[in-house]
Amino acid sequence: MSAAAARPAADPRPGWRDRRELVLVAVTAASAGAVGIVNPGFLTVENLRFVALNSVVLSIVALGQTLVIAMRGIDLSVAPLMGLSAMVCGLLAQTHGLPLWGAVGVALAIGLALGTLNGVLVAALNIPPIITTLGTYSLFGGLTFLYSDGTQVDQVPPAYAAFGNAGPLGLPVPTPVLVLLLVTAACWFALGHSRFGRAVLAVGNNAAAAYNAGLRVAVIRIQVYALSGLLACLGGLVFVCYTGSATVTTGTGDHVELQSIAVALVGGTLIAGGRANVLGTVLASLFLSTVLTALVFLQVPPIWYSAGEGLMILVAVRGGTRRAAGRA
Amino acid sequence: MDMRAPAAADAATPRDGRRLPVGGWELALTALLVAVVAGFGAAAPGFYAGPASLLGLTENFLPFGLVALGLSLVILTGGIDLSVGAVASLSAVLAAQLWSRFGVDIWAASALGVAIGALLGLLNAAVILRLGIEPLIATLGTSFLYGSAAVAAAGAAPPSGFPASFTAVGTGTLGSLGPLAGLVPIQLALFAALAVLFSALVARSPFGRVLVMVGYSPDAARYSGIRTGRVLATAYAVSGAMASLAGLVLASYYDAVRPDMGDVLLLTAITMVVLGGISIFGGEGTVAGVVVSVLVLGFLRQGMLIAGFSDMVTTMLTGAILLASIAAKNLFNRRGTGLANQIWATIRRPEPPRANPN
Amino acid sequence: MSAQRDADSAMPGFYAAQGIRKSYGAIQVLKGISLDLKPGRMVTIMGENGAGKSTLFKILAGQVPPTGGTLRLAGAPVALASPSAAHARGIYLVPQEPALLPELSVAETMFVGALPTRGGPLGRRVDWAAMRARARAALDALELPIDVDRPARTLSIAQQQQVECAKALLRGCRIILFDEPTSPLTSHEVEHLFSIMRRLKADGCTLSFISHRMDEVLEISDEIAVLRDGVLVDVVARPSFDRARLLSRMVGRPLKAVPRRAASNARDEVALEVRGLSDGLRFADVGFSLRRGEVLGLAGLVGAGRTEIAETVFGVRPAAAGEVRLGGAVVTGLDCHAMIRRGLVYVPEDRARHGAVLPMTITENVTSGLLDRVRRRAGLLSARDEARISAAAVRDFRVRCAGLDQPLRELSGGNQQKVVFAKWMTTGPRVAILDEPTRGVDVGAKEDIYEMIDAMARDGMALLVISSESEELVRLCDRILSIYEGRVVAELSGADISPAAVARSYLTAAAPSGGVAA
Amino acid sequence: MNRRRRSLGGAALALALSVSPLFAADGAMPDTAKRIKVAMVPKLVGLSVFKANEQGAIAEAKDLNIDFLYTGPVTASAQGQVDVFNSLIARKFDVITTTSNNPTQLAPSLERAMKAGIKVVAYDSDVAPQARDFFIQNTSYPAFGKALVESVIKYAGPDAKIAILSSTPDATIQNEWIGAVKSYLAATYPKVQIVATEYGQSSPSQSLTAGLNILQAHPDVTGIIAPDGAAVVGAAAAIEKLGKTGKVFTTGASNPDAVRQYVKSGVIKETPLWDEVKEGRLVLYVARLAADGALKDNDTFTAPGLGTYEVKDKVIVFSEPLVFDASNIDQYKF
Repeated sequence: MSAAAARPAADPRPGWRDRRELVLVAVTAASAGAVGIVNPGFLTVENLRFVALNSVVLSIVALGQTLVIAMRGIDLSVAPLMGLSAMVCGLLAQTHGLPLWGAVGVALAIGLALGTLNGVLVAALNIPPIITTLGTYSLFGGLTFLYSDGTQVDQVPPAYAAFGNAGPLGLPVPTPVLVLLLVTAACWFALGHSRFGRAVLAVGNNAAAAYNAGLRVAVIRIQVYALSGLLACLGGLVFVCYTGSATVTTGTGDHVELQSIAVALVGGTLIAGGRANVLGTVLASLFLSTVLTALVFLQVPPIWYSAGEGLMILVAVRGGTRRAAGRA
Repeated sequence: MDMRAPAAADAATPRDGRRLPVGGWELALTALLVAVVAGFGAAAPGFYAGPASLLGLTENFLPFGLVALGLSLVILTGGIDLSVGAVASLSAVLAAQLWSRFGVDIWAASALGVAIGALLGLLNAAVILRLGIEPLIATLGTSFLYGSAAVAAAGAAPPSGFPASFTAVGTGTLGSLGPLAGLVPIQLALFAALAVLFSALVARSPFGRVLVMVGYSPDAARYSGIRTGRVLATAYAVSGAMASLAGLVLASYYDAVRPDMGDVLLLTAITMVVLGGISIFGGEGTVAGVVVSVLVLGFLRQGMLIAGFSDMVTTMLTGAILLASIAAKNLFNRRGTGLANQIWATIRRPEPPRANPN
Repeated sequence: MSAQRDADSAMPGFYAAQGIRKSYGAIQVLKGISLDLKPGRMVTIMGENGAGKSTLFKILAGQVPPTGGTLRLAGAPVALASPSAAHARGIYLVPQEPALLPELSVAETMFVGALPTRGGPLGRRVDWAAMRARARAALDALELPIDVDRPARTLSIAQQQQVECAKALLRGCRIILFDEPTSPLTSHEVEHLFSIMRRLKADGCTLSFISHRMDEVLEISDEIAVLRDGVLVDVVARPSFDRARLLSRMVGRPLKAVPRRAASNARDEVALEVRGLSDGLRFADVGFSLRRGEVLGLAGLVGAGRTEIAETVFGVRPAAAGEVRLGGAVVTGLDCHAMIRRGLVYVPEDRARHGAVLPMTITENVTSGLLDRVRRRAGLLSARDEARISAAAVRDFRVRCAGLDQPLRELSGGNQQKVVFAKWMTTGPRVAILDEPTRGVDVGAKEDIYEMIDAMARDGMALLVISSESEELVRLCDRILSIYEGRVVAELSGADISPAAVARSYLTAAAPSGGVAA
Repeated sequence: MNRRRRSLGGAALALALSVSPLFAADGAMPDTAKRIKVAMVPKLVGLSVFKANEQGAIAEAKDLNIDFLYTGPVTASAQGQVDVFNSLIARKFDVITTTSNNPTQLAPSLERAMKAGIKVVAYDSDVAPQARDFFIQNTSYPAFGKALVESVIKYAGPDAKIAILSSTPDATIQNEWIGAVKSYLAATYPKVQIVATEYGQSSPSQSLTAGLNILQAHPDVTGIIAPDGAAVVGAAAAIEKLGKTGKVFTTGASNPDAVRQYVKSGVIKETPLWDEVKEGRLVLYVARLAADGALKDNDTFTAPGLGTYEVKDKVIVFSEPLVFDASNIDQYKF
């Protein structure tokens, strides 16, 4: 403790290396530019539009994950939740013609209910988050299976497809991108400028101190897991609208839980909690989408795609660790 | 006062909790195991068709147990290894390719495979220690890398059709050792031997002692002169070696390799370790608990499948058991702060001794 | 008591505990405490470790519910369901080491749980400008020059406490409790804290604090309450303070005068020699030699670099320059694993973090110092041999415990420390570094530990003792080095050694350079 | 819920079969006296094509006095299938029918089943020959390869640049088909160039991403051969999203329900498959024959309502490819 007492005060102002958003924008632009030189097709508006669209679902889910990690938790169950929402909404639409607004309601209700379950298990029963969500990972995956009875969603009503691909009111920007912008703005405002979000960060910094400061830590935990569930299910709905498909392994098959953690961390959120970067998460997801698309344009054999992802995680997190190391 | 003089053992030789690594948790799990086996034996026709078939069921899940044993060491240090699945695939694929493309003897190739697994584990440790990255993230990253490498190494037609002596590991019994031994699958014998080894390792070996110490308190371990980096590296290497052993047993069991064959191992193995009573925060828990939990979850799954439940229902039940057991454990654990825990404490423990000067 | 008291007790800021009891299971920690805290007065709580001081404070601050008894605020009974309920009633507990919110700014940590907001187009949002301005104002009011935009992780412990005081005022709390605030502080920092306390007192705040340091207590208190075994055994008001009486009340028996050690056991043979040692950061050019049987003290302010010197010698912290010789052989740069094998051991200051593994058993802790010496069978540790070593250690070091497999965390601080001693001394070291060997140890066990240290020296062990208590160094050491800001500034030996001389040796070094880092 | 859509209407419309039902009297005949237990284990339970097999199998089971069970893993994993086989062995099923995720990994478990007296009938995707009694091949590989090529090249032209979007690099049946596609191309359309091969991991969404990537990275591609149910859906969705309908053509191996919208919108002009519902019926018929021991390694038999089939070295070819297009797709619901 004597070491802490006399540690020289660090410069409180963030240097450029701390502006993770800028770094991500720079590397994304640089990689896109580099690929564009090799294959100009990469830089077409059409392609860039899809690079962005492809990142939307992961971004939405990862924003929920960002909130959870900011609170020093982790949510592995986002993947099956996303799948469950995609499956339930998709099947209801496909077989019962559920209108789109109804699907939005269904998705959000599922997310809130099951996310709250995660929160209660963590906050009230004191089960470590990684174990809680490992358990609910199996549970929610099972629910998807039981509900679908092995069928799949392979076509969605035109309203859904339009929602997933076109812009509203003839706007050139696809709706999923607008949804993402909205969610990002909401998360950015919440974490940066609302009492709730600051409380989340306080819990992530030091739950005991937050409790002593009068924050209802258990309630905040439950709310954050509920939000994470909500966003995972919103992601599932956007997924089923965008791709027009859902299977029993939607979400889990693509390891969305791991990808969402990865982009949150690459985006600059600390795994130890207490610091989050909403914009960074979205940009990291965009970066991932850029890199994965670029690999195709560069004709890299597909088997190495996931290796690229792994390297990206290690390099980015390594950059973040060095600066966090000063923290006792 | 000469502190170095050997003193006779205290007259009232105190019991040593770690000599017999069995506590309430392990006993509860054992009861659950008995209930599962007896329950399915009675209710699911085909589950019990003689001792040989019952023991034979273990062939279907013991590779998970092998991974769980290795993973136990890592989790005891307070770390985690998400790369076990990819390590299992990669090392099994590499061993199989050594055998099929380069004509290496299958047993030599297997030995090399285990060595490769240990090396991959060491690489994990290097990423964690040298780059200072949290184990969760480090092994997440390396699992992507190893997975890609496994796909690349496997090619379009991964090797299959191993020599019969090799496939016997996955599906054969110890029949040649006598009629009774014929009941015992080779996998089970392998697992039992390793279970005893790991149990002794953790409970009574110098390595196990420092492992637990590092798990409880890395700082205190370091100040006690323990080279914590080496301990961690060893734990991750053993985890890697055990994962690759599991991969090889799977290869033998399926008589083939695939680059994604290890993927299923991870979540189940973590569940086994945690249900076995090893704390995700490190230090606490026994290998005996993990061994029993491997059997509980394994027989449960086999029983459910034989009773006609689908794969997914079985997985759901596993998840529910994990949550319920950890919740129950939290309520009653001495270290917990829950209400039930306090009640439990007053019932169970006399007043802890306080050292007040008279 | 009577009418006057009744009238007083209705005053705002008059906070009274009446018959407060607290049990954990079958253990009674507080057995009916009645205590009055009054506006404009500082009431100090003294008592041995385990007397129930911290528990009492936690109850007063709403962190722990009492098992029985009543709390009265300005005469009316109050029930405090949580710390925030206490804050709402103006009661604030400043913890010894305030819990950090490392990634948040100083201003935000002051307002956490009560961030100011303003309306905006998107609904209510945190009013950062107002928050910063108010935080700055609160710090200015206490004349604390701390930048409110700094991340909280960059604050020193003293600064964290200062911020906590400002925080209490910000929340309108005028009943402020300090749980042992001074022990991690340097004496300059203590002075600063006291000046804040005096200012608060003059301002009419109700104050109370816990301390072990008699000099401090006598300096700052208006009233002293002594707790022993959960019972309030004495309350004395200012003019009638009496050091000896307080001490005897605390321990429940008259205390012998602290003796100066009788005779040196030092032999000629040099066991440890340090030359020009620097770590390039916290200390520089430190040199000394330590002979067998000698007890060398390191005196200085907390934060002077003494622990860092010890850790560097021991090998858990890298050296930038200099040389360490152990029994004549150069051992600079070796890690502590190698040092232990060469007979150098270190009893660290932070027992819970570095010294012992509290969830592990006594036996496991005792043998963890050097597992090599435990006999093996087939590569496994012999349980019998371990039990033998552990039993001998428990006996020789007078550890009071229920059994050898009792987890260490169930023992009192003093007994834990004895186990840590046993862990190292049973490895047969030639040199031992003892860093604050009696920190968190009650008075009775303290004396045991002193006797053990004497015995070790008699056995020819070379000992380096770091202590912030001058009396302790005087009691134990043959020779004392004074460390100030990472440098040896004085050496005392023989008849020169006295508590006053020890304190003077580093404080005079402090004086010329002006203010020590705040 | 999918069951509601079950209809045998499509199956009733007989196809032109390679073998006409003339020699029915010679063939093996089932003996339906004894009730038997037959399990159908698809690659995974979540795919509509396999549900279509189940649909046919359930209908046939009634007529053949069979206790029928449709079960399988949730993900397309050989391990999951083996778990299911093991449980079926323990439950003493008479016949296991399966389409394999991996021919070699399933073999030991199926061989154990055969040792326990259980008949094994593989369909769709084969297992190692020693691990099954019979194999029902959907269509012959060269025929299917030809159908795949024709249904794209007809529209994209004989000098088109095309891409292949498959499931995984080691998927047996896909690799057989891709091999057949390549040899047919070499022989018939030597000017056609395959410029990219990507994999969608049998996931519609990953196939979509892969499809988008192919089209963006290779703007001159005018045809995508996607011989996998998920892959063709992904490729079609990608073409539609990029507004390249009518400029790029795709084809694959998908059930009509999954591609109906794309066939109608013209993204897919033609896509070959076979009648999955009927195939399910045939699987059960062969299962019954196998259980009765009535079928020899080389044999012929006539299944009522299905046609006459020839067994050649334990392999039965189910049918010629059935090519769906806008004119006929509504006759098939599966």
